[in-house]
Amino acid sequence: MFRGSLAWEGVSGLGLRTFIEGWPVYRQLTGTDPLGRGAAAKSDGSRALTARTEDADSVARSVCPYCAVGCGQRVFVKDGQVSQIEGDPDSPISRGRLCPKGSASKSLVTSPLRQTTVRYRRPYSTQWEDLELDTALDMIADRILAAREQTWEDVDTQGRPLNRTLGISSLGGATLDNEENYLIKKLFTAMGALQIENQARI
Amino acid sequence: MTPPGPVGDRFRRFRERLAAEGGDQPQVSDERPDTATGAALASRAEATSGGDHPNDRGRAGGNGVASSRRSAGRRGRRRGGGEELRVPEAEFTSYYGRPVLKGPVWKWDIAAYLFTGGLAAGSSLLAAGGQLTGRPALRRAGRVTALAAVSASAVFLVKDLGRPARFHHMLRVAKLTSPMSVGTWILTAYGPAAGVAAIAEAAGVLPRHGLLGLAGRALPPIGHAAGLLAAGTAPALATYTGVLLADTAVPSWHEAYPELPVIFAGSALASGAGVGLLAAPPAQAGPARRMAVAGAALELYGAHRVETRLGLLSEPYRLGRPGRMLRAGRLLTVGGVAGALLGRRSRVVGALSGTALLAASVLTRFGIFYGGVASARDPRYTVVPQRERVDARRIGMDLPSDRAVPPAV
Amino acid sequence: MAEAHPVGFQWVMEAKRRGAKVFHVDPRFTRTSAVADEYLPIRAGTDIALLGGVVRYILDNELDFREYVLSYTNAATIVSEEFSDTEDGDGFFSGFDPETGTYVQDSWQYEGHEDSSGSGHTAQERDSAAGLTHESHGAPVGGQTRRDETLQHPRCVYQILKRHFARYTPEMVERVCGISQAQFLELARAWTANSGRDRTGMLIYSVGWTQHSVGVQYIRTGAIIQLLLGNMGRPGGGVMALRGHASIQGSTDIPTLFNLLPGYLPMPHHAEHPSFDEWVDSIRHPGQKGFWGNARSFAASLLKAYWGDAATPENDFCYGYLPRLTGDHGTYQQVLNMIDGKIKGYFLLGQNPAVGSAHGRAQRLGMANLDWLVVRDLFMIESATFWQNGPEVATGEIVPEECRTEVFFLPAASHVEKEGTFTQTQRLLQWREKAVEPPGDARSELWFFYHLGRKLREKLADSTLPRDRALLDLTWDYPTHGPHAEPSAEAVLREINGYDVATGRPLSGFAEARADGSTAIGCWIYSGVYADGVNQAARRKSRHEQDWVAAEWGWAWPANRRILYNRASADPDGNPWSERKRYVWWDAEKAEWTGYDVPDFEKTKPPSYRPPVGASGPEGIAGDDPFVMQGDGKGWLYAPSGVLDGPLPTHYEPVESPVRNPLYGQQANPTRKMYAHPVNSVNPSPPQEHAQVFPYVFTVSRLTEHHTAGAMSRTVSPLAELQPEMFVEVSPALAGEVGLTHLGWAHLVSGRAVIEAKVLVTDRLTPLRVDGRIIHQVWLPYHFGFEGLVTGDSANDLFGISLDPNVLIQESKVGTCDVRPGRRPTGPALLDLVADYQRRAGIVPGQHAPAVTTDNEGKEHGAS
Amino acid sequence: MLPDPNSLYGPLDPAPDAGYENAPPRMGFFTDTSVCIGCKACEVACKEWNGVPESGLDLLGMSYDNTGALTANSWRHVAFIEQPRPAGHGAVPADVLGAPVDAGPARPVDAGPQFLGMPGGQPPGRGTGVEERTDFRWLMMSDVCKHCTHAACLDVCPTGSLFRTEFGTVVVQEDICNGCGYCISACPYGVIDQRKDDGRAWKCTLCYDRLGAGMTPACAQACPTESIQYGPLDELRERAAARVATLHDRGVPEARLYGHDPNDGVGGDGAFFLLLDEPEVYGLPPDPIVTTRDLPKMWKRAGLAALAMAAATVAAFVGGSS
Repeated sequence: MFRGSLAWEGVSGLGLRTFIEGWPVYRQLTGTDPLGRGAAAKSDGSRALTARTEDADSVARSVCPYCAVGCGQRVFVKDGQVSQIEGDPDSPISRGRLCPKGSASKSLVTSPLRQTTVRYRRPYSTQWEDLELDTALDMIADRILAAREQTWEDVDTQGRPLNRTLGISSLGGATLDNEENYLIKKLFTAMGALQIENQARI
Repeated sequence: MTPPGPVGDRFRRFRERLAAEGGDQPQVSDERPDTATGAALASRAEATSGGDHPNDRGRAGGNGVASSRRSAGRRGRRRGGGEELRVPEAEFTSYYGRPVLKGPVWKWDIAAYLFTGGLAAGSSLLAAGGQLTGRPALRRAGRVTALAAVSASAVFLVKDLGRPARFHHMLRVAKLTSPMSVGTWILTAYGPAAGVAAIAEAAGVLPRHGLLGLAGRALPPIGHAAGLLAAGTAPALATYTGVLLADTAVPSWHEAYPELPVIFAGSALASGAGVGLLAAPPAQAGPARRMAVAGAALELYGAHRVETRLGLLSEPYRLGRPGRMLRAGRLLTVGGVAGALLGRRSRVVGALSGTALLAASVLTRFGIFYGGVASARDPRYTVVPQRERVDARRIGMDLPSDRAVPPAV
Repeated sequence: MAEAHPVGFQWVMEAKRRGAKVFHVDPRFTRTSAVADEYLPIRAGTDIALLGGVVRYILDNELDFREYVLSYTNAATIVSEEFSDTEDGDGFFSGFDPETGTYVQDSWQYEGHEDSSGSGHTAQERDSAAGLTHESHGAPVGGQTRRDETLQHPRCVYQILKRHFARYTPEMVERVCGISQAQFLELARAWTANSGRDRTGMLIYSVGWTQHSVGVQYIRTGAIIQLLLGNMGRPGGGVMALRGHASIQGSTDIPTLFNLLPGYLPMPHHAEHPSFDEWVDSIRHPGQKGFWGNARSFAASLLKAYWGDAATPENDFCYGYLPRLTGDHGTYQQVLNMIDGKIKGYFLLGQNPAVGSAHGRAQRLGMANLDWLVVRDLFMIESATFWQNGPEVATGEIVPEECRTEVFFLPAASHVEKEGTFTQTQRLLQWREKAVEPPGDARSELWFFYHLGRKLREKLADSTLPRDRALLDLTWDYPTHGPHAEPSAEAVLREINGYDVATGRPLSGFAEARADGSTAIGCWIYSGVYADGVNQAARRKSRHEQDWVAAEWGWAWPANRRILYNRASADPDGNPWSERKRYVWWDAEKAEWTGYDVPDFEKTKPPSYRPPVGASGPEGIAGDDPFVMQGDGKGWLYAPSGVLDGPLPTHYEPVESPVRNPLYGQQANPTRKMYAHPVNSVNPSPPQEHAQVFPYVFTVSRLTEHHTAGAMSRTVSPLAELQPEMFVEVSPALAGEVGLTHLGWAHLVSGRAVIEAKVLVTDRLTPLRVDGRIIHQVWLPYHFGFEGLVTGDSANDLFGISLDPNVLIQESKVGTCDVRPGRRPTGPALLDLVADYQRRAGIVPGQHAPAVTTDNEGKEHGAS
Repeated sequence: MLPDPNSLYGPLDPAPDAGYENAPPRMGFFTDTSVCIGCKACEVACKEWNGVPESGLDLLGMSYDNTGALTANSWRHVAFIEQPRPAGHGAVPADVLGAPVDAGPARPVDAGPQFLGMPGGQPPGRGTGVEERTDFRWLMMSDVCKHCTHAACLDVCPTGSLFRTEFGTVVVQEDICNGCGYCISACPYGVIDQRKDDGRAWKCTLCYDRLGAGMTPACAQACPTESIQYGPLDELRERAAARVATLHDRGVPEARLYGHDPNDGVGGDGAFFLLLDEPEVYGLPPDPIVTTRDLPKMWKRAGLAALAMAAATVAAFVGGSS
């Protein structure tokens, strides 16, 4: 019985003395905590407890992805996984605070519902299929070229240049980085795709 | 008891139960075309509370906005006769009628343990008496019952744990502030003793010679000592459970702390006596009968006290299932004692009386147990007495009640 | 604000602790109302009436900050005598053209500039959402204007304003908005009391304000008040837009919008901008004052950044490569075109229009009629699964076996799995460090578009077609790194910042931009973010180690200024208005502007500077003209051009309203963008018949616990459980009237859709007395859809498509509906119910009600 | 036997009493509900840090409270109470509301509480004569384990799983708890709870692991408006008293503290509150008393009962004729 109890505390059979001394009742009787309320009752698990932010491998300084307040976040990483995301106390905007959404950022990026593979639905199909990422990229490029081919407008009725396709549309969210938006706009503009829109219109 | 599942489920069921049992209260339903806010309806039904109180009436409903509100309730008469008891109108506020406290998560097996623990204690006392006064039938029945009862107790206790495999963690500490810890150590002392005493009863069936014969000869004195040890710890075993229940925030348990040990002591004695009456021939059963009388007296006195002394907090012991259990227990106790005294010549009557006493003990324990559970589940029993205390203190200190509206500045 | 921007709200609470008084105006009592000093329930869509009442209160009582108003605004400027106001036109300004439903703005101009303004017929400006272009560079206006410093001239802006808002009395505010006069006056008094040298007041709106058919004018009204009270360009003042997405400001600065190029340069129009010079001149308006005079440098540098060596002064920097607008190519026009089969492919990049855009059914039907659809998101969103799980599948309108749209779902990298900058709501760029690699096939948009471009260029490498030159000549050589060949976001940011073409040296700011092709700048307003080769947006000097302006945290455009037009924080002589409100001031000894912030003014131009006659561009800005991007250097109380629906805000009823406009014969914004498409419809409003078929007003907004269309919250367990079901909030009175019970079901019907929701009966919603009637409003969260941990019908399905004329943003904050108890029908019966309502309401899909509702149809105020 | 005469009741510094020599100052929470905006960041931040599982996807219809209560799976719980203000409180007679436009700048009559939702002026719409409503307010409070000075849960725990930390907080040690459930019945606030699929008892740890690293508990760190304040309890009590005084000055007489008093029934809470109404409105017990206050008397009664039992047995066997 005692043995089992103490095994939980990580004490193996190192002799009766260790055995007894590891027993909280003994600590109660001999220590400062006769009622077994605190010091005597503290378990090995509690003694070993550390904040997991303390032993993170790295900390990235980031920004909350939800609303536009721009609260600072610290992203703690352990073994290649996000182990904690919390407010950055240095931020003059948020002073380390986060709303429920910002506070849920770790759950967001580690959500089991996240889709991490390419999915493909053929025309008239009733189900999803798998697809290689590179294949998908290739197929999309082909479709873009085809759509341009089909819908390209060189000039208007009066011969003024149009230089565009109205066969391609895009609607972007507003959680994209500026750098991403820059490449999106640059590429679409170069391919003549005009109908590039964003949440900012909505 | 508490159904498993997330709080939402639990709360919804709570609400539905209240609605279903609310008798003449407005039902929460989608069909009801009430112009009052639905929230108020729900809230009203929630605040109505007291699922086991069929006599609720005259409850003031909400008058508008959702959420917390005051509910006034007039407690009606007790069902099933007895003296008329009026509890003053209780007006109180709660958060959507939700309980303030968490109801005990202990299941029926803890109530059963209350009985088996008491039974073990009573039986050990009976056995020791029989042992010391030369009534082998009482001794044997007592020791065997004690072992059986304490074994059952252990099973009940371990089974009720959320992590049964960790039952031995109970022995990490020894805390006087924890009746359960104290009880653990009492059981640790009592259990082996009761076990040895019972095993010693095997001496009679062992061969007279050889190793077993040696054991057979050694056992009676060991059993003797063990039996006395068990009997020595038995009163503690029987009464600590009163503290076990009383040392909680459960209103009707806590406020009954002076009586619970008395009831449990009486109930333990009565159940031990019941074993005696069942097991012993009438000739040897005299002490059992007297134990029955003493036990019944303590039990009935205590139960009467908790049902009447605690004001609003007596209510859970009178209403609903706990009330029915305690009333039935009382009848069986009275019947059992009467049978034991009047039918002292008849083995059959004795046995019936013993059975009645055992059953009474079971009912009393379950009644007390579930009475407390009911008191924890209704915010009324938490809020009203505390609010009265606060108001009384304010009056005593000549402070304005914080219900009164402070003057605008 | 507490509801949708809780962390930003800490500063409101901070102000409150220091004695600020907080007023909250909202159709429903929210978490903000709970801690505000005063809550004013308002009928949705009537904010101009309320704010107009405040303008009138200020002017009637002469409570404006006169010194500020005289010096810094166009209050004294004289307007053309051809101008006539809505007072005289029953809701119309002069110049309305009923044919196109737009204004000819000549008569709105300052006196003497009627013809030279460059502003004429605005129908085309509407289609190109020109209001967004004007967001940063103001509208064309002549630099030299006639003024009356006594403000007594009957045609000076001050007097015009006074006349225009004369009818916005407290009684009228009460009649239109349902706000009691006493509460209104409380607000007006408090607002005007916090004005002057020592005090400021702040106006905060969430961008639901923009989602109205008069959204731009809402904000204009707020700006007028703040200018009159001297609250612009000063600490503790301003009009704060609480934008709703991490980088939605960035998405307009570096736009993925059809009508804009980076830095608010307009996308060229086929007819207006045939040549580079015409395009540039349309931006800089030769002769006009202000910094847009340098537009040629910005434009040339952008094209240089796009097409590198191929872009030369000789070929107009490849201006010819740019695609041209011919009209409205906005997202709603696109969706209607999809339904009509005109669009082949559609990219959705972290956007979920099936839930988040108005008229969800139209969105889903459009997507079901494409050749292909690319969805890039973290989660399997409704816009990727509409063909499988959408409500139209249940009604039989979309049959998976018959839906031809080919769907590619590509998983995206989250914000911790890539690096880059977000631009938050105060124009602050903050760099995010990458924490981990994205899982599986998940990639950043940077990766996707870089490699997509690479593939396209490879496939076209041998092409000789002229149309492929723009792709082949594109500078597309970003360095990559890591296992997935992730392009360098810093390299892109460097290009955005701009560099000297010859040396590659990053520019220190847009002042270095040149029009000769020697500089390349991806987004001129962001120039300086990579000054000195340092990623300024990545600066994270702790707030404890710098002053309260925190200039070394991130980088704000332009030029790291934290408060725009902060020259106005000093008086005309360059001294702080008061010690308390000291911010930027003229240091006479050093002969330069200085202060806590980067001065938004030429550093050494003294307050006493007066431009020589005929000066234009920056040179034309006087030493006391703080609004340096405006064509006259002044804050505009009156907008002679740039705002398409009027030089002054006017209360029009929402497109769908149960109330006849109490102010004018003109019911709704006559210039709003309407689409006559079979899928679209508008519920009837007075003076049309059958308005009573949809008797209730509904409004939608956010819950703290959810985010926009729900893809980032309904999929996240600790958020989903906090608001687990779609619900509708109704007042007890309406619940009684309709027969709704708390936690029971209700369904809401509009001319477009039926949705169902659980009912929360709450006093936080209140019926309002409006123009003698009781108006019931209901409120819905718009976060729910049919995918995720928690699901529900989408509130946005109820809306039709009507747009603000300036920016083509839809009216999706107010509409009319019917509310019925119980669950909605399912399957085809759902369509029958809508059809029945349409029939009863006299709605003919594909037709919309006439825009003009006055008897004279605005004709006598027509173009002159 | 008792380390301190007040070990069971009365003012006490709990950490030294629990055997910590040179304990750091007692740390706690002050939750100021007058600035709570009900955003529930505390609930989420707590779950994220402590890995607390989902607590159910149920629309409860209790205003915006879909959490319901403090449970094993919700260690912070934001309560939402929609209520009319007490009658006559701050409201102005209806005729005043229709006062003429030039009623002057000050509003002496209706200058009710300044900081709440609808203090001074009009209930929504009253000025238009539509409704009969009384004035309205929306209270929010983030509830949490109180970390009582006299923690019944801790004292009744038979395994020593619940223990007092050196910071004076009360923590369940998950490697020890065997799910006996005693603590759950003992808590006068209904805080600690059993996790069904796990069997053990769980509650707020006041982020014991973070405290050890000198960090702020997750909820307090997240709280946007400083409604949840963390710090040395003595400091918090001073701050709270000052805040109440400020609120009283600003015309919020109903502001009061809850759980701050070391002389109350639990010796004062380590996590205490500023409330704007009676405690029971928020689901808090109005005057909790730690059950162990009466424990000596209970043991005495149990001892007497045991003696009576023994005596009765002796009498039963010794006395009598048969």
